[in-house]
Amino acid sequence: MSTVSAPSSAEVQTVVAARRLRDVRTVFIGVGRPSTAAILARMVHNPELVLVYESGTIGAKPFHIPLSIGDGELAQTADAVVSVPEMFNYWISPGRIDVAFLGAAQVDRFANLNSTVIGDYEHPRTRLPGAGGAPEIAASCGEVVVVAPHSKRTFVAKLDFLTTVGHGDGPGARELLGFRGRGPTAVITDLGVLEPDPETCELRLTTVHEGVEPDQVREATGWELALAPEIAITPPPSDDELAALRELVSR
Amino acid sequence: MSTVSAPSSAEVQTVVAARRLRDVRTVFIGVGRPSTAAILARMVHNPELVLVYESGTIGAKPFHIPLSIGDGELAQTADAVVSVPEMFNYWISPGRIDVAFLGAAQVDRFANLNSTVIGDYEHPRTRLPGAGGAPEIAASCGEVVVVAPHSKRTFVAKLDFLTTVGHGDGPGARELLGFRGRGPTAVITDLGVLEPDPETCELRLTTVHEGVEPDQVREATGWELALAPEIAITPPPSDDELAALRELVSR
Amino acid sequence: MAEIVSLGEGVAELVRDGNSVALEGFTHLIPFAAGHELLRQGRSELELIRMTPDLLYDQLIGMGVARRLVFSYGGNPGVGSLHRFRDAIEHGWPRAIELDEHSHAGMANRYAAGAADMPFAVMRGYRGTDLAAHAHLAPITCPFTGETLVAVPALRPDVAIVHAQEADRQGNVQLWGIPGVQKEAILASQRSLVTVERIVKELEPRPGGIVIPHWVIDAVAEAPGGSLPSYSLGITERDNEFYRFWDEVSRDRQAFTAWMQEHVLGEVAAR
Amino acid sequence: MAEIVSLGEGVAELVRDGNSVALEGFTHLIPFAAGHELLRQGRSELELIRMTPDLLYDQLIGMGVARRLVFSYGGNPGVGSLHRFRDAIEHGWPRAIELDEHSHAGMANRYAAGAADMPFAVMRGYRGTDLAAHAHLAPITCPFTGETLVAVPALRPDVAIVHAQEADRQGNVQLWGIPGVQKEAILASQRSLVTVERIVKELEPRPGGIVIPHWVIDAVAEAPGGSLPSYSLGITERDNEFYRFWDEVSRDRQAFTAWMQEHVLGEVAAR
Repeated sequence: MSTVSAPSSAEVQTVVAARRLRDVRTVFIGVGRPSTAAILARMVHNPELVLVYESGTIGAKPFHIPLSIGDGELAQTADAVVSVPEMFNYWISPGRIDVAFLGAAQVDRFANLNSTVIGDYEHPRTRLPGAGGAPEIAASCGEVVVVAPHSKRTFVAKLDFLTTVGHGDGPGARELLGFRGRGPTAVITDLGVLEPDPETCELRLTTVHEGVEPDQVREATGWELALAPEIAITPPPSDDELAALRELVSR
Repeated sequence: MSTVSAPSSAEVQTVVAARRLRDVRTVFIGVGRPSTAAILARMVHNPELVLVYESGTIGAKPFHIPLSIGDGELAQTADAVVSVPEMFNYWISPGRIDVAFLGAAQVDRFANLNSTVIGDYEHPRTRLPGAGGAPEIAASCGEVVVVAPHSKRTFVAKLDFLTTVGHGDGPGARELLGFRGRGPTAVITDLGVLEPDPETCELRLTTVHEGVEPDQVREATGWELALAPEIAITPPPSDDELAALRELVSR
Repeated sequence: MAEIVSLGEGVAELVRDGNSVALEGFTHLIPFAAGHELLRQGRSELELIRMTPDLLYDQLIGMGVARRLVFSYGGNPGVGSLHRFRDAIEHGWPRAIELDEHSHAGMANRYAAGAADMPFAVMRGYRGTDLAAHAHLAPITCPFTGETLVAVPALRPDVAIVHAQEADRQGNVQLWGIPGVQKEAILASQRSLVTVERIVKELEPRPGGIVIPHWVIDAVAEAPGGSLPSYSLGITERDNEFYRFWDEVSRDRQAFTAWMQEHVLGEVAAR
Repeated sequence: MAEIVSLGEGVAELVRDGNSVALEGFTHLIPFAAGHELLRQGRSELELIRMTPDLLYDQLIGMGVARRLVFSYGGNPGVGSLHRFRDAIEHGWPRAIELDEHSHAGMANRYAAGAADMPFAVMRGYRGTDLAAHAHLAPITCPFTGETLVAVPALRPDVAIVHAQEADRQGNVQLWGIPGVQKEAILASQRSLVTVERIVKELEPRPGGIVIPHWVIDAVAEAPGGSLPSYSLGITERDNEFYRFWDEVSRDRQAFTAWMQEHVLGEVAAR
């Protein structure tokens, strides 16, 4: 009998992302929800999980959720701290990291990502931060998990700018580009989970969070979202997961 | 009135090499006599001299003469210790070091050096240690000072193997190869000092140590050694220099 | 031969109008005090180079001193947009700026090539992206395997400015914690200025300490708290509240300008 | 996922006949104990890779286990020749060995390219030398400036073996002092074995400390004194006398063989 209040959709999203790290050795994370999910995974599922931030901290064990990827606690608790050139050349590019968590402002049906501009590059309607480490991270890490809020603004039929290649234009695209990793294996949103169809590489809805209807997800998606033959329902956050997450956020 | 016994020719050679570092900021040194000379220079002429060893130690302040270029004392007293790739890529190749002291088994009239083989490469009469860092050091450092014992075995008309380019085949050779530094500016031997003729780049005898006749040097050289218009005589080691050197060697 | 100078002297001697200037520090050790001094001394027409523009470059861009920006990620980390950076690109306010945009891996390799005084670096990257059409790149083929890789041109700023925890009286600098690309920025640049929290008699070797010898640095200036609202590990703490506060104050052109006038040009430290 | 093993197990599991093996350590931290274990386990037909062959490779070469040597400087540092190395090259005793000879800068860049999993590295070097005709090189042109530089192929050994001061029980390794190319050797290799002076509960961060995380290492074996007559800074001292002694004992084939039989194959530590 739960004494914990019902989880928010953001909490569910974070818990689902954390579960994805159960059997993973190393995870590369940016700031925000991915970082929270990875710390939660260390607390609940996988205490040996190695957190790698692009600031150069390898094996960071933050007690608090860092605001930036370079907070002091990350360096102080890391197994090793390396320079940015070393991080990219010796650690990311050779494919040493199992899973990368990435966010994006736009995601297309092949899980390609835009974090550069909305509108035209030369005369953008909205200038976004830019690539950061994402293009090479997505090309090199074992797999990519995208974490994004579900709306038509984010899940678009056509990206305004292709910052980071997911599955390109479909089957064989990554191989043709000489990429190392498997690319995006899941897009975790506040409504459910999209995963690439093994044949077409196109994202399809495989899981909805509790209380979410598949049609609701399709309406929040800017293209005709395919559905998996069977759509699972996310097992709701356990009391342990939720308590740990809330305790973490409150630190 | 000196109470110190007369210097040996090896001691004179070391003292002359040390003097060369009077107004120098940074010196790159291999083991053996160059190392002794550089430590002596720090003791007597230039306490601020920065010693750089290819083992990665920058600003080492050894109290003892190290046997190897990687003795513990070098790391313990250095301002910074870097990896070997960093040493070559960030420090040597960009030409950050003023003077490099190099030795060699063979030296030719253009101060090109052989430290690879005597005889044929595939079937050598004597296999020498090989290049080590010398080719890139000689190409990149501000200038090169060669320290070698004077004999026909060492000063040869033709190298058996060109390990390290000094002045190549004469004027313009270094520029053509795109080299950064000025190349060899002196060859300090136990008999005297050879310096390249500014016009032809060919080594000529510019200085003899006290008690040495120019003809004696020519006889110990495997080619028709040119003489400078005026040949200086090495000012003998001062009591201070000699005392410091002997004290250093006895540590 | 690092000279120990005041911050004002260091900036006056080393940075000229029109220079390309890299103020580096990856989240950690961002040289805010030196950047503010650039503003107070009225430097203009700068090419600003930095992997992660952050608040400092938002301020410099908003004050109109940048003609060009070389970068790979222009956000307020963990908070959101850099509003002055956006306003300059979206609306040309207070002026339009030219962009030279890369990925982090590209920028890091460009600095590393500069530090090695090589004309370019080779990497795997950019492939398949729209960024490849905007960044200055060239394909390059491995002579042994035939694989096609990407060449990026070296960065060679006129001036590097970085912040570190401490220097000794000779100007040897030690920093620890996240090292970013500071060493590369100094080695890649024609001239360099390092601001430090403190000048000490002798550097005490630290775990994670990186020492940059005095003879590759032009000037060292003491600037306690000089990386705030970023931080200097072990000495100051990151002012996360200021990063959130900046999101508000920087949204509005007038509020921004007033804040800069009062807190930076009025020579009061940013805080 | 480093497994904590005995030295015998580590060598047995990771090194196979015919492998390319890099036992690295630049003067400091040379893995003598592991090299001797290779001999005791009778490994043969190895490609031995090492910037500075030193006494350990003199011993391995003299015992005939090397079919090929990849190197840049084969001397007894500060003492003179490596007599077994010379005898193998000059007289083919006990067998002829193939050479892949480079400069230090070349070898360092080859390891760095291997660690980055790039097929080659670009450098300035070898130009005008006879070495250029023997080393495996290729010209490469900068696509931006037109300058011709040199490409060297990446080193990708089957196995790297290095020595370090300490590891924790998970197999995270820390070394300090001269770092050489140890990190690069591990990252460039398919498999890796690290011998350490001691296994500790927790690594205490040290000035100059380099930590190599357990998940890029295959096996860690405790081998106290395992770098002697080289040294492990802060724990053992370089046995300079042994380096001089080796100059004598290694001059003569029989004296060498007898010494190896007694001190290495007889399983007594090398001093």
